[in-house]
Amino acid sequence: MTAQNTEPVEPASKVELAPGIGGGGEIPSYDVTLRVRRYNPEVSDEGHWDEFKLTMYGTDRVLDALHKAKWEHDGSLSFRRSCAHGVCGSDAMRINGRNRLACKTLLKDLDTSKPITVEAIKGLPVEKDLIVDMEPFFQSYREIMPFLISSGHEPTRERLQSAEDRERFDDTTKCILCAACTSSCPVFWTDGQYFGPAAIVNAHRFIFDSRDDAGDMRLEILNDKEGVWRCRTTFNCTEACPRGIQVTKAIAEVKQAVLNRKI
Amino acid sequence: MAVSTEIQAPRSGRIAPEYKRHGRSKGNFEMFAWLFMRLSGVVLVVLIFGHLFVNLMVGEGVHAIDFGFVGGKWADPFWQVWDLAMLWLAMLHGTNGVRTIINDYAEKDGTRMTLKTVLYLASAVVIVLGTLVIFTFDPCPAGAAADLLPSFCRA
Amino acid sequence: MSKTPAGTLYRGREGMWSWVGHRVTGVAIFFFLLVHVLDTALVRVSPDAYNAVIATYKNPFMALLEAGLVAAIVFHAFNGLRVILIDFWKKGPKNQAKMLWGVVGLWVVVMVPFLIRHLTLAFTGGH
Amino acid sequence: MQVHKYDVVIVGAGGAGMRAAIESGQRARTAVLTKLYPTRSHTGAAQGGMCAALANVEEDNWEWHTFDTIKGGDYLVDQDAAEVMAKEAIDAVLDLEKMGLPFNRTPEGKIDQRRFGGHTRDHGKSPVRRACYAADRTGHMILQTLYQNCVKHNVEFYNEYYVLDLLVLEEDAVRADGTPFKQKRVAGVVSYDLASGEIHVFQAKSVVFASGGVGKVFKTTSNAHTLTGDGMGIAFRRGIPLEDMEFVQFHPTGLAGLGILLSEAARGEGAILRNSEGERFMERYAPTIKDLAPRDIVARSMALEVREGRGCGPNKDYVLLDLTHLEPAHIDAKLPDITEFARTYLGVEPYTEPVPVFPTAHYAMGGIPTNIKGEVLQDNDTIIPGLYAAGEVACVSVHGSNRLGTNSLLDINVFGKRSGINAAEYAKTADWVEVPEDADADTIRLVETVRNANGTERVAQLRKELQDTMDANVQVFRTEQSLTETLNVIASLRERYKNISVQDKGKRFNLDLLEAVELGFLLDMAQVMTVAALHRQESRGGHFREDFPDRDDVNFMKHSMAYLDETAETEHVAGIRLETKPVVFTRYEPMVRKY
Ligand SMILES: Cc1cc2nc3c(=O)[nH]c(=O)nc-3n(C[C@H](O)[C@H](O)[C@H](O)COP(=O)(O)OP(=O)(O)OC[C@H]3O[C@@H](n4cnc5c(N)ncnc54)[C@H](O)[C@@H]3O)c2cc1C
Ligand code: HEM
Ligand code: SF4
Ligand code: F3S
Ligand code: FES
Repeated sequence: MTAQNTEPVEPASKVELAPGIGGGGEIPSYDVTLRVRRYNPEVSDEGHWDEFKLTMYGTDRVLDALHKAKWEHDGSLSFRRSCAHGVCGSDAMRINGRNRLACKTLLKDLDTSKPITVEAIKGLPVEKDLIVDMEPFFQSYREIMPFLISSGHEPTRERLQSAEDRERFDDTTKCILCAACTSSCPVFWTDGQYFGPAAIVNAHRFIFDSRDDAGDMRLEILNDKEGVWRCRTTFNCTEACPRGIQVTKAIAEVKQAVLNRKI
Repeated sequence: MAVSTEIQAPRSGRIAPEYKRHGRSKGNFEMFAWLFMRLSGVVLVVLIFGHLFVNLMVGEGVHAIDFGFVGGKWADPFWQVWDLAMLWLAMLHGTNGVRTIINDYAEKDGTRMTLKTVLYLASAVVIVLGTLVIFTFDPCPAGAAADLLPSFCRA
Repeated sequence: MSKTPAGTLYRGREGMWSWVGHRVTGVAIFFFLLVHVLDTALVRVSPDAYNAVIATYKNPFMALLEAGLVAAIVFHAFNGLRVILIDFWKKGPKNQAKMLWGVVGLWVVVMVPFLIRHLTLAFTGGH
Repeated sequence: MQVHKYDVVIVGAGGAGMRAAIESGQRARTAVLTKLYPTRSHTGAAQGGMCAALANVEEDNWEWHTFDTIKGGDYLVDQDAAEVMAKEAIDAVLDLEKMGLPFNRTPEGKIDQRRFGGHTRDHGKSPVRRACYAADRTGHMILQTLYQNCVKHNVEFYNEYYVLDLLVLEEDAVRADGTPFKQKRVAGVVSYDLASGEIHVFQAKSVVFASGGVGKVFKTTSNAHTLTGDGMGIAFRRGIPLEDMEFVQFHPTGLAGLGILLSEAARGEGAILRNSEGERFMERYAPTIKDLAPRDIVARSMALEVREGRGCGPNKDYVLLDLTHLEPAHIDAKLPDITEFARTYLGVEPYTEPVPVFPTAHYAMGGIPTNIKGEVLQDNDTIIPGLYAAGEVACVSVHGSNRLGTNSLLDINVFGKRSGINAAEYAKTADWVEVPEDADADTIRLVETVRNANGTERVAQLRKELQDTMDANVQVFRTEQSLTETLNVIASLRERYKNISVQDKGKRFNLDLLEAVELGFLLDMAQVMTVAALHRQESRGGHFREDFPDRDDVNFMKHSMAYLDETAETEHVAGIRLETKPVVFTRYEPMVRKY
């Protein structure tokens, strides 16, 4: 960098703003058709598609469209959501055929000339509309003992860990347990017994944590016939992960860790 | 503790697909199977490409294949070992691959068992038969028309 | 208990479709192999029997089938190597999509000369 | 009526609830009832850090931390509580580390610390590195780590169980000085199972409220859709007072219209705020430090620009955060997250376009009053045996009138732990309080009334109108007129609320119904907030009255306590009684708050 770049230049007190930013201009609005896969066993055992024609604005997200449909058209439309900015993991769903978070998917990034299809994630039992039973998912998560286990007596202060050791498992600490990955996995769809990428990601987070002493136990668990070996490297999980976690890579690392331990 | 009520733990019984993972699978079978797929895969690339090349590309290609061609090849222990290795590796690799697929898609335990039994039987038969053929093969069977046989039979 | 309403096809990308391809070709090759070992076993019965069966293979239709089979094997083989690289090479997972295009490229490179030779031989007839 | 029996029932599985559950779960039979799956709680959204005077990177001690907290809260802080929190902060962080939280590390491998607004060495001499952090995901890591440890200790969760009522009985009792009074006793809670629509009663010796904040009374908020003040509302409806409800923290830079937080670091790196005329307006309000003035001043200045018609956008309702003069490389290196938020959510490219921002409702300083043991108070000094509260729902009060950044994640850990331990210890010796025959009657009535509501008003519409008025009138600027106007609007909304329609009549996952119930809590809380704000004729911390711009220690150096009382009337609002509670002073005398 040159010297003049290191000192931030004092910006002007007043600048010309591009038209449309400074006010006055309308936020662009557009019409979208939302096709939602509805299912309510209280009413019928059959699912069906519902279409909502909605006028949406500028940077509205799929979640906003769902809200609009629910709040202005059909209050019985059911879906989970909370944080609305991609950090809580409530609203993983299948948007135009792929798993995404509704709150992180802008309508304008989708092709709004065609209906936008929204369905529940695959492989977990649908309870109502876009709501699935998450229990099998969390069951797999709990199975891999997702907590720090350390032998030896507790130090009085914190355990030491080098910055590199901390970096080693950084990627997999980002998981928000949204299930976008597991429910995008063709192997998980088959019989639902596969542990699934999310459980492996969370095991990875501890297996590669230098403070943890139970890596072997977790590797043993994932050496199960429903464990890592069922992964067929289809990468749907990696592509679905809203946190950008390199899921398949984490799984590969766990596979190698099991191999190294056994051989 | 005085708990008088009969209510299930949260969400229990509502779990579906039913959670059937109790009881760890024994040993490292899946791991070795996985490893075998990769190792055999690498070797098979060489074996199969060699096989295809010699059979389909060299000389007259596919048209050259007849009893004489095969006989000629298997008179050489090199090709015997080659084809034997290819047979075993490909069959084991393929059988394990199909086993995986059956595990994936056959959901009922019964179906799974049946399909796998059929698979293992078929594979066993083919492997045994193939092995026998390669080892007990006589390139110059008595009584066969000489022009069908590999050239060295006439010698 | 509750049944999952049928939905649309999952729109997977390179990784998923290559896996579908790998699986389909794998099964196809397996069944071919079963037949192939059996027909080859005829050499043990008699040269005539073997040649008779092999002769029925020597027509344009079978040549096309053979070409398909080779195409399947070549894809399966190259993609298998890709999968192995994903498993064992540090940068494999990151480059999986690129490697798939590599597989497809190699597949074309191998298949074009093979098809030219195989199909000309098949249709112009040897012997 | 289905009755479950637990020693301890915890309402809410955010940071505070799970920290309590970890302690309580190891000591007594504990159930955690939560309307969200635990990992969906909004604690996970916190970014910055959690402070403790670990002195890992530079000299620091808990006494300085106490001072900063008290000064930051504009002296409305109960100093005994602040002392407890600052002292126990160190263990709170170390506990989390031992539970597995992946903190960022110093080169020596210790927990790294960084600076944060208002945290200083030696009583304001210079900024100090006190915030422990895990990248910009500290809240996420805390939430995950606590959940992991709940899994480890086999804590029983009842996920998607909405607590809608608290079972409190009143007994005649006499005070030490001989005066008779009604002692409240807690018997349990009543909850609604989202999946089945069934009502479940949980009998418990101890109940811990940890149900988080109430940000959704505002339109622009960094809070989740689900933060609707249920816990506060339930307590209030059962005659428990709410303390200091007028104090809400507004963070200056939330993404306009969305409220998603953009950290202060942006302005630290040189970003500036502009109005519709392209003017760097902070030059007028704070000529020397300009855009880096304290949060409340910046927030107020922004609101003023918009109020005076210099807002941007079609509705002229936001200002712009301009980063375009910064090098893209510099932005990438220092502000990757913020820029990602701007791109994802507003479709704005911060390299070339200014980002629309507006103050966003961030944190409720007030809540259910507790003492430093986490015990809930039914008046200024009578505890309700067995009832505890912790986290944003509670008011201990460590934040006074303005919370310092990173003190909330600390609060939930320190007081979550304390209330968990105390609740379990209490349950060991206490007797069950009999659950009344008709314990679930009120809840069934509430739910069924809403389910059968066939009126003409849409819940979403009422909520929107409420949020719009709250944003317009009870935000960073408040005047007698704006607050009175809001009370009128709320009164009419409450009237219209009686005529709502709920379309989903089913039992299964009926979120339509629950949104209507939540709106009921929002309306109650908005009213309490506004009444308290109208009553407090001074400006202090997060509460700024244009008509009373100065702090008034003579008349208002005390907590406000709002009670539901049919017979009372405050500021022309029937049903609310406003009292005060003295602030606890230990060693710091109020001074002018100046940095
Ligand atoms: C964007 C953002 C950034 C922040 N950054 C920081 C920071 O850097 N540092 C800091 O110290 N603080 C920060 N805060 C503040 C801090 O994160 C919160 O105040 C704190 O996490 C609140 O925790 P809690 O446990 O009280 O509530 P929450 O985490 O909100 O949990 C509430 C729980 O209650 C449950 N619940 C609610 N209602 C009911 C009901 N009726 N029945 C049953 N369960 C119910 C919910 O399911 C949930 O589990 C930030 C806040 C926000 C919004
Ligand atoms: C030419 C060299 C070959 C290579 C490099 C190769 C490689 C591989 C690899 C690495 C796998 C594992 C894929 C995974 O785990 O996701 C695999 C699977 C499989 N292979 Fe091969 N293979 C070859 C030849 C064969 C042959 C000859 C057959 C048939 C007999 C075959 C049938 C299968 C089957 C059925 C599967 C299972 C597919 C699945 O589970 O999706 N392969 N192959
Ligand atoms: S790994 Fe990614 S996709 Fe999977 S649960 Fe975690 S955050 Fe969601
Ligand atoms: S989608 Fe499934 S197959 Fe493996 S790479 Fe991901 S877990
Ligand atoms: S609502 Fe929280 S992730 Fe989408």
